[in-house]
Amino acid sequence: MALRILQGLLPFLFILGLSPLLVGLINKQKALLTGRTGAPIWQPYYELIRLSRKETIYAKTASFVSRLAPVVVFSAVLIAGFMLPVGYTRPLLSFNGDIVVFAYLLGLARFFQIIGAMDIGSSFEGMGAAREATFAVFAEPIYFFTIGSLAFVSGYTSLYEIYLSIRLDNPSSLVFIIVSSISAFFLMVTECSRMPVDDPNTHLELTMIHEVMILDNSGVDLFLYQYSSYIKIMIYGIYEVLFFNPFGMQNQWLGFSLFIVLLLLLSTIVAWVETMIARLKMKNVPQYLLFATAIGILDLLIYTFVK
Amino acid sequence: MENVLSILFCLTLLYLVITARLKTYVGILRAQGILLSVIIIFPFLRHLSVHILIIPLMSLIVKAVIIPRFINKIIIDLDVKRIIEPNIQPFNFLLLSVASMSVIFIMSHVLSGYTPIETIPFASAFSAIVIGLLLIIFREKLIVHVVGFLILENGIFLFGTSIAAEMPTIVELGALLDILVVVFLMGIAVNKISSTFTEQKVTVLGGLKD
Amino acid sequence: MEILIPLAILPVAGFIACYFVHNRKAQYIISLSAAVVHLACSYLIFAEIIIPAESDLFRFDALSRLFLLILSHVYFWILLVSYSYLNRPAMVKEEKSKKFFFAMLNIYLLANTLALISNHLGIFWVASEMTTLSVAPLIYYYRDKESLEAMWKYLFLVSVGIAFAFIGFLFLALSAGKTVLEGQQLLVSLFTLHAKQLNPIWLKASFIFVFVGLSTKIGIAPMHTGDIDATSNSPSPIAALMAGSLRGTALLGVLRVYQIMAPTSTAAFARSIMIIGGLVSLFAAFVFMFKVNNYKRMIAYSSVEHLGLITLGIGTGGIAFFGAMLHTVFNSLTKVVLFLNAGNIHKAYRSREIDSVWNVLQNMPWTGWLFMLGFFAVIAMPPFGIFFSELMILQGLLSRPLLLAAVLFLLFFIFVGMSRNVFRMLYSNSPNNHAAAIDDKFEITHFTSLVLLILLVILGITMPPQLHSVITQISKDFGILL
Amino acid sequence: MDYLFLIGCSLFIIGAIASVLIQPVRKALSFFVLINTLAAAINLIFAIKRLIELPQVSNLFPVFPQYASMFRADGLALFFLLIITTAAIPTVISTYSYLKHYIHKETSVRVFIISFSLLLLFTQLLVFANHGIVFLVFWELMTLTAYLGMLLEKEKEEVQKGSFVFFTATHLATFFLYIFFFLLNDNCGSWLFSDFHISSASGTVFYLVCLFGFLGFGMKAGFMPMHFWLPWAHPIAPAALSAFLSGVIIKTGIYGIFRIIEFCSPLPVWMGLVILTVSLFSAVFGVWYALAQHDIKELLAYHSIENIGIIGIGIGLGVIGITNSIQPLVWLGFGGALFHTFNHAIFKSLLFLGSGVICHNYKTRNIEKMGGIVHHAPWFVGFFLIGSIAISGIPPLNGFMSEFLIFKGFFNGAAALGEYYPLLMLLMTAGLAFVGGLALMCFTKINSIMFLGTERSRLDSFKVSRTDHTAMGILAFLCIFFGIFPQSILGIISSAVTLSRNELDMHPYAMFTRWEFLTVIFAGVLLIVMVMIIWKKFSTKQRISDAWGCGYTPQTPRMQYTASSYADEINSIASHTLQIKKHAILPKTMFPKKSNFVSHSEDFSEKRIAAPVYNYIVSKINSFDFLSKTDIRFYISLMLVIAVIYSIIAIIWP
Repeated sequence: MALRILQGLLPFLFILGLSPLLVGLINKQKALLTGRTGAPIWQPYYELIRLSRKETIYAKTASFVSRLAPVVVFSAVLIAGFMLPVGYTRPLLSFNGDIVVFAYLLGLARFFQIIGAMDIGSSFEGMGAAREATFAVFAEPIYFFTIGSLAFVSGYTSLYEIYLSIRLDNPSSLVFIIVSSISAFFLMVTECSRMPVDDPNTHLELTMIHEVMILDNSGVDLFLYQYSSYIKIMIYGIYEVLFFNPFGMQNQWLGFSLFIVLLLLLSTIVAWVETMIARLKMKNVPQYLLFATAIGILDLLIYTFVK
Repeated sequence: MENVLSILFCLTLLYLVITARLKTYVGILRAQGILLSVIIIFPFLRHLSVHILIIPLMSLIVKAVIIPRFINKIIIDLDVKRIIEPNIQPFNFLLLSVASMSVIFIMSHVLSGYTPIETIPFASAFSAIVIGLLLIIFREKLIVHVVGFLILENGIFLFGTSIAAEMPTIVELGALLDILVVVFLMGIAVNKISSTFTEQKVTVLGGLKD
Repeated sequence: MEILIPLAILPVAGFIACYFVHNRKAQYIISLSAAVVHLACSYLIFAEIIIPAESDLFRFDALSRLFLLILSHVYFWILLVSYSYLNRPAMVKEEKSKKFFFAMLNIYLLANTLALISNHLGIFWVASEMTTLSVAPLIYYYRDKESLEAMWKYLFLVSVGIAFAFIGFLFLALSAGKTVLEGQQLLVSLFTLHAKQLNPIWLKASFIFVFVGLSTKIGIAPMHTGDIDATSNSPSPIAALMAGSLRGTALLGVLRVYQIMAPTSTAAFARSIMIIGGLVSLFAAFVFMFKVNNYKRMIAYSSVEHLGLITLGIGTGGIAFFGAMLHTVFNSLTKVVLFLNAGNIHKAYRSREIDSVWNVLQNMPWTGWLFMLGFFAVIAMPPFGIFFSELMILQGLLSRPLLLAAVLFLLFFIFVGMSRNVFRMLYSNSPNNHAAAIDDKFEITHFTSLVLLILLVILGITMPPQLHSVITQISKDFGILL
Repeated sequence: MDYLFLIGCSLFIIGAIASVLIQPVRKALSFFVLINTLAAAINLIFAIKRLIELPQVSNLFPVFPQYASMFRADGLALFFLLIITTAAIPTVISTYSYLKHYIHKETSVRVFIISFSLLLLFTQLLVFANHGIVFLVFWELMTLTAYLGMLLEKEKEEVQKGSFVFFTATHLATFFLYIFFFLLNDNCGSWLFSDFHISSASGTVFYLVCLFGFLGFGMKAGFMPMHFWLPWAHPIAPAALSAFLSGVIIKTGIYGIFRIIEFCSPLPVWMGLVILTVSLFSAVFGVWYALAQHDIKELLAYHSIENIGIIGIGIGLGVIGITNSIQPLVWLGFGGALFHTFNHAIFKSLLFLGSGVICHNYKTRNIEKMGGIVHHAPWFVGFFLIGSIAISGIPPLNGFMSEFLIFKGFFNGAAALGEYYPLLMLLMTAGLAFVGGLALMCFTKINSIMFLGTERSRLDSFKVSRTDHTAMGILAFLCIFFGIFPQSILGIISSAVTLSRNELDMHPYAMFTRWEFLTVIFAGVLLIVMVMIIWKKFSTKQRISDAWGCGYTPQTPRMQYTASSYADEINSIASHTLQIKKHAILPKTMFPKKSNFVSHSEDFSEKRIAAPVYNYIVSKINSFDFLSKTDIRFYISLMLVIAVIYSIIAIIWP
């Protein structure tokens, strides 16, 4: 039992510890691709440390909500992290129907992030919050179309088992996996507010989504927000990567190493996409997401009728 | 014999249709009253007795004396215009009534095949009813309406005798009394109306509507 | 025959007394005592504690007993309130008509009683003509243009109608040709006995004429107009009296003829005629509920609706017949409540226009709430009795789905139209925002309405065994086995 | 012990009577609150007791054996009693401070008190009715008392109109139910629910029964497109009443639908699919309309439609489960539906009570005019926030739990049924997720606009009385409790489902997942939150300063995001289907003049179905003017004509 818990804790530590690194990697590669040297990959750690030291400033109009929000966001995201099988070790929290809980925990985080942003009453943050909420409306179905469709065809409702159930021997399921991973990628991009939906390092308030929502946070709050956004990237990264890991269930270590490799690969892809693609117009984002949804449906249709 | 009287009755009806003077109406009412009371005596002629004569006498008094006098009185009191201006061409009215009468006669002839009715009294009674209604429908003066109603009642009376439906004496008397009171009330009403409204025509009675 | 002494002779005595005595209070007491005795007798007869001897002119079968109870009940309550009603400040013109008020009421009672207990259709005819005559002067109570017109129309129309009915009765006599009944008196009991032999053609004819003729009195569309005018322009006790009992008396005539036809082959015809009549009156009520702008007329139309439902129920037969009989009871009681409170509203606002009455609930709480409850009762809301009876009628209609659909549709829109008007009266804000200075003390009309409403609830929820047995008896007389 | 329910009911009646007699009205009010709370509590205990010890159906009123057959206490009824009483207690408590505002209008207050306590009573008796007529009686009485309760502010135009719409719409529903019960009685030869059984073998009648049943009850429950009366009725009712209305009364429609399923079993599969579709439709469009509203109560009303839709989805699943005889699916579907009914009763009452308090402090219901309430009443806002989170179906609150069951139902059904069901279920899942997203948006909207930021219109003081805090506190606690310990009620739900379906014990299905995990997770979340808050408090230094204005001088209230603009992002996508009207004066010149943006939506079923039909009929009526002639000769000729017509009928009569 103790071993089991230890085994469960490891991936948790993995997420908690390495998620800033992943972001660092992405930024580094982006810099390289654009021909800059860029910051060291440890940069996110430095920033987090710096933020945690800084004093926290609250706006005059801020209420308990904006004091509460970052904490809730962080803890929700963290707990959501508990449910993902990192490299096929059975996660600590894995039970029937945890894919729903997973999605809705992130929903909780979103709820509090939004009201936290609206708490100040600044028009910019309102703008960001409105966009966040709108895109979330379309992002939620995508989640269920990707992992959910897997669940439906496999009959399992626990993330761990679903991922275990993936076989790549059947060509149709191969297609299935690939297509759904594409829409999963869209999802990731949206949820983590990367290009082409959002630009993490623009500084024009009118065009931002995530960044503008945390405009008025500082110190510990900002630290929590940043950290949870890093964790989110990690989570979605894992979520994406685990689609392609047939070897997990045969061999623990092989699976794990492959998992790492894929994660790195993903970071490269993200970086590459961010350099290649320009940001979408805000009003085109829903279409983009609907497109992803459409892919999901198509994908499921294929699978249902090919099977 | 009854048939002859009934035919006379029909003639009065036709005269009623063509005439245009109120005086004549009253006269016709009186004539009909007499005719009817004569008609209802006939069944009793065989075995005559005082007790039986009550009804005919009463009806004679009511129909031929009191009611016409009363109506005359109203006409004189209110000095109603003696000539009634019909709102339908007299010829058409005559045509209509003759047509309906003939239809009734044919019908009752047909019916008499099935059931024991003497055609002529039956038919004439019915035509009285119909013509009474027509009179009400096609005339405007309220007093004429009263007359029409009386004609209707006469028709029913004749009808009753023609099918030999025995009513207890009390009922007969009650019926006569009722008619008397109705006419009385109507007379009062006409009086009131002529004092309340400008003229005694139905057209003025248009106040109540949704 | 001695039963006639309290039922018939007493009212006559009352009439004579009221005619000579000119003190109003004395008149009131005399008539009230007559009414009380009448009520007591009719209840005793109803509960079969007294079983009067049947004569061939008068009979006391279940039908008569039920209607007699309704009559004396309604009459009693109306008489109770009418004294305070007469004492209200009024125009000089009315004073004249107040003299004959109680005398006429006595005649009214007499006439209705005779009509209800008559076994001889001739007597029925005479009596029902008499009811018209007795009520006509009362309609003319206010002595203004409207009431005069209303009286004239009612008198004339109903007289013609009753003449029609008489023709119908004569046809009935005619139908007895070539049978054992040839030359017999027009006794209902006799005719029902040998109904099978009667000539169907004349039976049909007689039913048509009786139905059409008496419709003017019952208020079956399209002959309902005179009735509407009369009820809406007469003083509210009289209106209540007419809606509560007079229509019932006329209905009895139709029922008698139908009773004769029931065992014969022509029953189906009569039934379908009644269904048509009922449907038409429902339709008329439906149309006018949206047009009407005079709340007394509105209530009158609602009683057109309910009489329509009743005829519909009678025509449908089965459980619906039972429901219809129950409905007559409940409807008459409810109408009394509505008309009395409408009278109070009229007194307070001096207008019968719905638009010129506002915020009754606020200005006169007692009347307002009682009127509202009465309204709920009349649109068949539980726990008031009408709900149950209407449910029975509708249930009976289930065998004719299309008819049921039509009826429900009409009922729903009647409900909408009526509630729209009533609510506008009850709590629409005043057009010119000044609160009306209206004193609305708790008076006898309120007491009466309260009692009647409670009675309605009790009758509705706990069906008294006597009532049940009587109505079952009636249905048995009409050859309906439940 | 069996006298419990009887005592409770009689207490309600006593409360009603006493509220007339006691002088002055203030005392009457307090008495009413006390006794009704007590009565509700007693009935609550009764319900729980019965549900736990799984009673056989037995006599409800031991004193009146003659009415034994009229009432029946089966699982479903008991569960609804639980719902009613749970919602009743806080609402009654909250009426105390609410009615204080109207204490000068004595009669109105008394009437409200009477009708409300009777409403509570009748609603409870309704669910126990075992006899068609009795059911109809209580059904109508419920409508009537609710209607009378609405008249508290009858001098307002909108109240008059709204209550009228409510009255007529429910009456229409009742007419459908007449036919429903007539047909059942006709077929089963009895009025007792326990004898009502009709199967598709009996042909058309079966489908008619289903049709009218669903029309009647669906109208009451407010399924689209029969929902048009809801947005009229809820806003104008007094807060406590609208809480009860939307928490409980529209649930009687759900109760009825459960009964239909019981009577007409088995329903064909396609009917289950139809229910699913209609429900999803209601859910999506309900919440989307809600998003477009700026009237807080109207918005909540539309949310009731959404939640009814979610409940309906559960029911649909259950029906499919029955027809394919898959017990787990039945359990998940019905269990989910019942659980959500329960939860919705809780958090919707919470929200409506909150809205009542808000409407009293601001004299308006328009959220655009509010803002910054949190600075006046943090606790109040906290409670309201909990309600909002719960209704958006977000963990760790109860709203999520019931939706979780339904989600499980989707997965379970897909796995068990195979063929094309996965596809359907997936679409359903996505749809439900979509609804969740919209709800989230909607409630972030109202919370932010009403509570957060700064005051848009001047607000000196925001008074929240102690009773309000109590009532809302209770409800908020329940939200959290059933979110974190769903196990506590799942057993009861199982027995409710079991009893109502007269099948074997279904407890095993309650254990289809490891609930303790959920508990652990949510406890974990709360724990971490606690820890971090403490950490934040003590570790770091804090400072208050102006908000980041990015270049311009500090904020003014009018700069804040409005509800219209917040919702516009998404409404602009569906503006055609939802008939969303925008009125915008946008700045054009270089030096912008006064510019603003407002949007509002029109309800399609009201504007396109109900109103046109009504207007058509009313306009048709005017074509019968010829009937209203005044000339007596016309009447007489009419008489003649009718006589002739009848004679013709007589002649052609066979």
